[in-house]
Amino acid sequence: MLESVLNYLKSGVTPGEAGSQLWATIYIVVIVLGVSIAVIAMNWLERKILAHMQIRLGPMRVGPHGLLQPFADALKLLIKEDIIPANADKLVFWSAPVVVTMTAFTTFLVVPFGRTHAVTDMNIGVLFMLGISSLGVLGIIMAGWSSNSNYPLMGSLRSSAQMVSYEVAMGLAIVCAVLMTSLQTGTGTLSMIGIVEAQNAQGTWFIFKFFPLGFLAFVVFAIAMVAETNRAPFDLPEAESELVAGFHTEYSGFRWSLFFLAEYSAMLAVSSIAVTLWLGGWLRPFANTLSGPAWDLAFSLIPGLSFLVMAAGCFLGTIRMPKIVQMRAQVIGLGVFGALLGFVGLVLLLPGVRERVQDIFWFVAKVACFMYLYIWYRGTFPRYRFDQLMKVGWKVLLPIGLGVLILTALVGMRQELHDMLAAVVGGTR
Amino acid sequence: MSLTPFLGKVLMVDLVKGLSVTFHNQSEKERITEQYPLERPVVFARYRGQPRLNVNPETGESLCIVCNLCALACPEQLIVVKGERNPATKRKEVVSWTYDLSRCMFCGLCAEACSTDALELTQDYEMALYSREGMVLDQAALERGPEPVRYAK
Amino acid sequence: MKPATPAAHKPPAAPPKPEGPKPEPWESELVTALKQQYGSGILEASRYLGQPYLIVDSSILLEILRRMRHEEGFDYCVDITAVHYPKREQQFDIVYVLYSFPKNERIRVKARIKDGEHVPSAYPIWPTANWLEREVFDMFGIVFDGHPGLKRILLPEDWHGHPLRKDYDILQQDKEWVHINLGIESGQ
Amino acid sequence: MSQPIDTGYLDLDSKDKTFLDSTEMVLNMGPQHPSTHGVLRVILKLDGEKVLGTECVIGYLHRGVEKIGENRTYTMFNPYVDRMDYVAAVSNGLGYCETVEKLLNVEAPPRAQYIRVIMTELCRIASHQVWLGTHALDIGAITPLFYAFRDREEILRIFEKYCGARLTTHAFRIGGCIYEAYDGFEEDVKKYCTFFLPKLDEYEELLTTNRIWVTRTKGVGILKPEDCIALGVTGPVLRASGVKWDLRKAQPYECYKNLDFEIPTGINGDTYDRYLVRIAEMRQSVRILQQAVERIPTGPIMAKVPKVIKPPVGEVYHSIEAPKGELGYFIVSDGSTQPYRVRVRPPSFVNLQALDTMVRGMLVADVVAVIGTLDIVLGEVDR
Repeated sequence: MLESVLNYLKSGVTPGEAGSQLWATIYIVVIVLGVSIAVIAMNWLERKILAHMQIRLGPMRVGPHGLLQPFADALKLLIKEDIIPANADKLVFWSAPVVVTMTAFTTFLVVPFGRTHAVTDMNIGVLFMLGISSLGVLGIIMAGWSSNSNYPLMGSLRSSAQMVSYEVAMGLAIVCAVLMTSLQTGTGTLSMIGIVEAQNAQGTWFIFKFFPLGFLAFVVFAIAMVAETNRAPFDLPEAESELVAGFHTEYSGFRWSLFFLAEYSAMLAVSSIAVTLWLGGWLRPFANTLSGPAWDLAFSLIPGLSFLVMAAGCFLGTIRMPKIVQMRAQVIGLGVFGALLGFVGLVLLLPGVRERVQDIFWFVAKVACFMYLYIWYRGTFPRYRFDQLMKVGWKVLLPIGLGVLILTALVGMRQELHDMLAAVVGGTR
Repeated sequence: MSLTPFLGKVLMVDLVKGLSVTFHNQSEKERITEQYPLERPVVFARYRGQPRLNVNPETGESLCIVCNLCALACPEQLIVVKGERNPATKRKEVVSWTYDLSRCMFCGLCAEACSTDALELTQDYEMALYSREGMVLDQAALERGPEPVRYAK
Repeated sequence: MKPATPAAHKPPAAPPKPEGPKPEPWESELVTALKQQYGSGILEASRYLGQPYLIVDSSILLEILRRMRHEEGFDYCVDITAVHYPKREQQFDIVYVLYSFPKNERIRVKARIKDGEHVPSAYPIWPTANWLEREVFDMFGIVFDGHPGLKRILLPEDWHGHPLRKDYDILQQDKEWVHINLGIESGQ
Repeated sequence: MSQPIDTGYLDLDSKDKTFLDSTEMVLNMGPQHPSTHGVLRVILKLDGEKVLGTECVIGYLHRGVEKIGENRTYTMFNPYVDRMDYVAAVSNGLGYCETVEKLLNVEAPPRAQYIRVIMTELCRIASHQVWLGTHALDIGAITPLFYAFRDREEILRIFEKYCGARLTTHAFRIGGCIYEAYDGFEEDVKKYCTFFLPKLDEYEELLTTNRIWVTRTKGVGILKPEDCIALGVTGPVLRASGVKWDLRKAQPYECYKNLDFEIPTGINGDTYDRYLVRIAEMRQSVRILQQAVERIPTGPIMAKVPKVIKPPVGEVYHSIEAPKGELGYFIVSDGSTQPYRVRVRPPSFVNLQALDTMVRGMLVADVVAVIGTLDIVLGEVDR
């Protein structure tokens, strides 16, 4: 038993490659749990960061600094009355959140959190992710249609039009990245792991490749992905000031929370695509400039150290909390949380663990940056109008995407082109 | 289009400017939330809050002379003062004094009309109650001032 | 000249207070021209505290308003309202407050009408009259002819009576509601 | 001669006349809706997202202020007017007090006039701040709301220090002010001016050049100047259409004639211009405040007014420039202690009427933007 576990851990392949059903199941469970925890953490972070941008404190009462607020909310949502409007199409109404959540989670099947940390290394990984994530729109249309109400209907129609439009620009940007994998190494790949490996082999993240082409493709993708996930400033399907809550107006309680879960996991999923395609996936930063075993060691210590820093922040927080009786429970809670973080940090410093885990850490850190951007946008920007949104999608992003694609192809093939041109010129001479 | 605005548009300077504003405001010293029961707002001297009937601090007698001016001044007619003349002192004394806080809009006209210093709107602002029953204040309650429920352990 | 105020039907037993300013006749080219054209249709042209007002016969009201708008430059209809004098034969004063942007002048045009008498709508002259007239209808029950959609605006459709009439009891509707829904006489 | 403008009636029964005509949708916006600023109900007739027509249903907040006025004495009615436009209560009170003063033929003493002007200008800034925050929120920018309310808090603090209440201030009395400026009033106002200008720049950095804000507001809800006048629209909405008209200049009341300020105007009369005009107005208000604070004279703050106010028989219409437009009071006195008739000419009510003209042919999202830009307060619309 133990031997098989160790064997697998040493093998350095994904469960899919190893053909191990057991490990695939374990991975899936871990990923579902991890994504759920990430969504909960996102919920708390979004409230806190948004509140701080808006010069507020955010949740402060449930747990120290509101740490338990998402759990309190989840509990509230679970015990809320389940309402299905009388005139709704019950079956569709019931299945819509399920569809949305399923698709949002399925995309994580191919996300490579590390060289071996993916459920499977599908050779059409990128296509799979795009395909599945665009199925999510189906659930949204179902939700809007079955609610039998005006606001959800308009929200879902907006949503479908928006997602379909931005998928085009998104696809073009992705093709640029895929094209880059085929250069130099000569073999293009759609596998998520293959793309990161290609970046590793080429010694550069694709965002810096053919500057500014890689960067432009990344920008196109970064804008399209915000639109794709219906987040500000493209959050028209759920624009609360116009459509009350958009497609999930009629939903409440647990069903509503499924939409919430799906939205945030979709954000995580598209951010993962962006990280994989342009930001080198699980690769650590400065892998080519700051190389060598000493640097490797230094970077592998960062995960543990960052947890320790967070723990220190918590302890500092306990000191700065008001020293009164009512806050004692909160102070203790924060202390315990800090201790927990510290413990995790120490575990991550262990030699056996740190090598295996640093891939995941870098990947998650990059995704976290995207999450911060999402929140930051939401805190800053007004919302586009529907026609303007379409205009940005079709008249700005699509031409840029096409241009970048063509230029990338030309720049990538410059050697061949040069040869060809020389041959033609030589032939005529 | 001249170069600078064009560059500004391409480099999204307008958006970056906005982003920097929200980013800078994240700092801790900008936050203005008051955590109410722990931090209490500063209420200034002229604040018009819970009404109070003042008593003479030395003798404990009510300062009210039952002139009924407050009741006449009140736009909502929520003050009812009844008094009768004490034959011994030849002064009018309060028999019943009620103030219906549930209808009060704290305009301060009663306190302005008061010919002594008896009626006053104080700086107490914690007047919320769970039912309307306790909102009609009598003389004793008005002289006592508010007793907000505190949820401390 | 009659004073334009309800004092006409008040008992003259008012205390001998220092008399307030009296309306004084308003002389201007506008008034002369109007008087020439409409003669007795202009019942009164006065100033009170420096504010000029015209009282016109309700039959020529629309004509006067149109003239004010198109010829005299009173292009902005500030307000339309009414005042109820139940003791008078012509129970309602309907008041148009007009302002002229070019002249920076404000005048009031008033007409006296009987209860139940219809008034021509000023909506074709000033679109702003739409809601203002609806409010007057809502509050006083004065019907405006030619209004595009004369219905209640502030009160619900099923409201009884017109609350700004002097004979409207503020408790009337409340009592009725309480009587029907709670089965008691009065909620007060 | 301008064409009569259709101010909005929907024939709701006539939809689905034929089978192919069934593309219209009736959307009921409000009275419970996040961006109708209270309890406004707008019935929209839509073709897809395009607005074919609107009808406003108002009156959900009707409290019968005018009827109350007939049953209260002049002094007693004063606190009630604060509750109409509750984000600019000081302006309401000023308009009412001035009208009764006019009826009594008295004038507030100079010191009172300056205090009143300072308070009203602070109130104008506060009102515009509420407008800015909610308008930005309607268009999707959630953060300016908090910045605006943070800075408004400082004004409310001055209000509370001056008259003891933050929102429904009841700051003035007929004949002047009852509260003498507290110690440090001038310093507080000066401090506020220096504090506020950088904050105003901050709002502008967030919005003025932001491309999303600009595309969302430019060309949206255009009102031509002649339409504005025909519809009786006043205040910043009128000025954004290019009509340079402000009652503070046109018919100066209080001490505005001694103060130097400009009337900002727009060109296109769209939502963006209205935004710019209101921002510029805040700057002008700061300018007025800075001058007024320097010039406050000493002296009494209350004119000689009898204790029981009994204006002579007569009627008077007087209006002031409230933050939202021309706020007029028409008071008829029968010589008793109670007004015979009080009529309020609410700017929000009249401005709201322009909604239909402004949103026809626009999209649903623009309806929200236009309601925001009209800066209505339902307490004043419904009274």
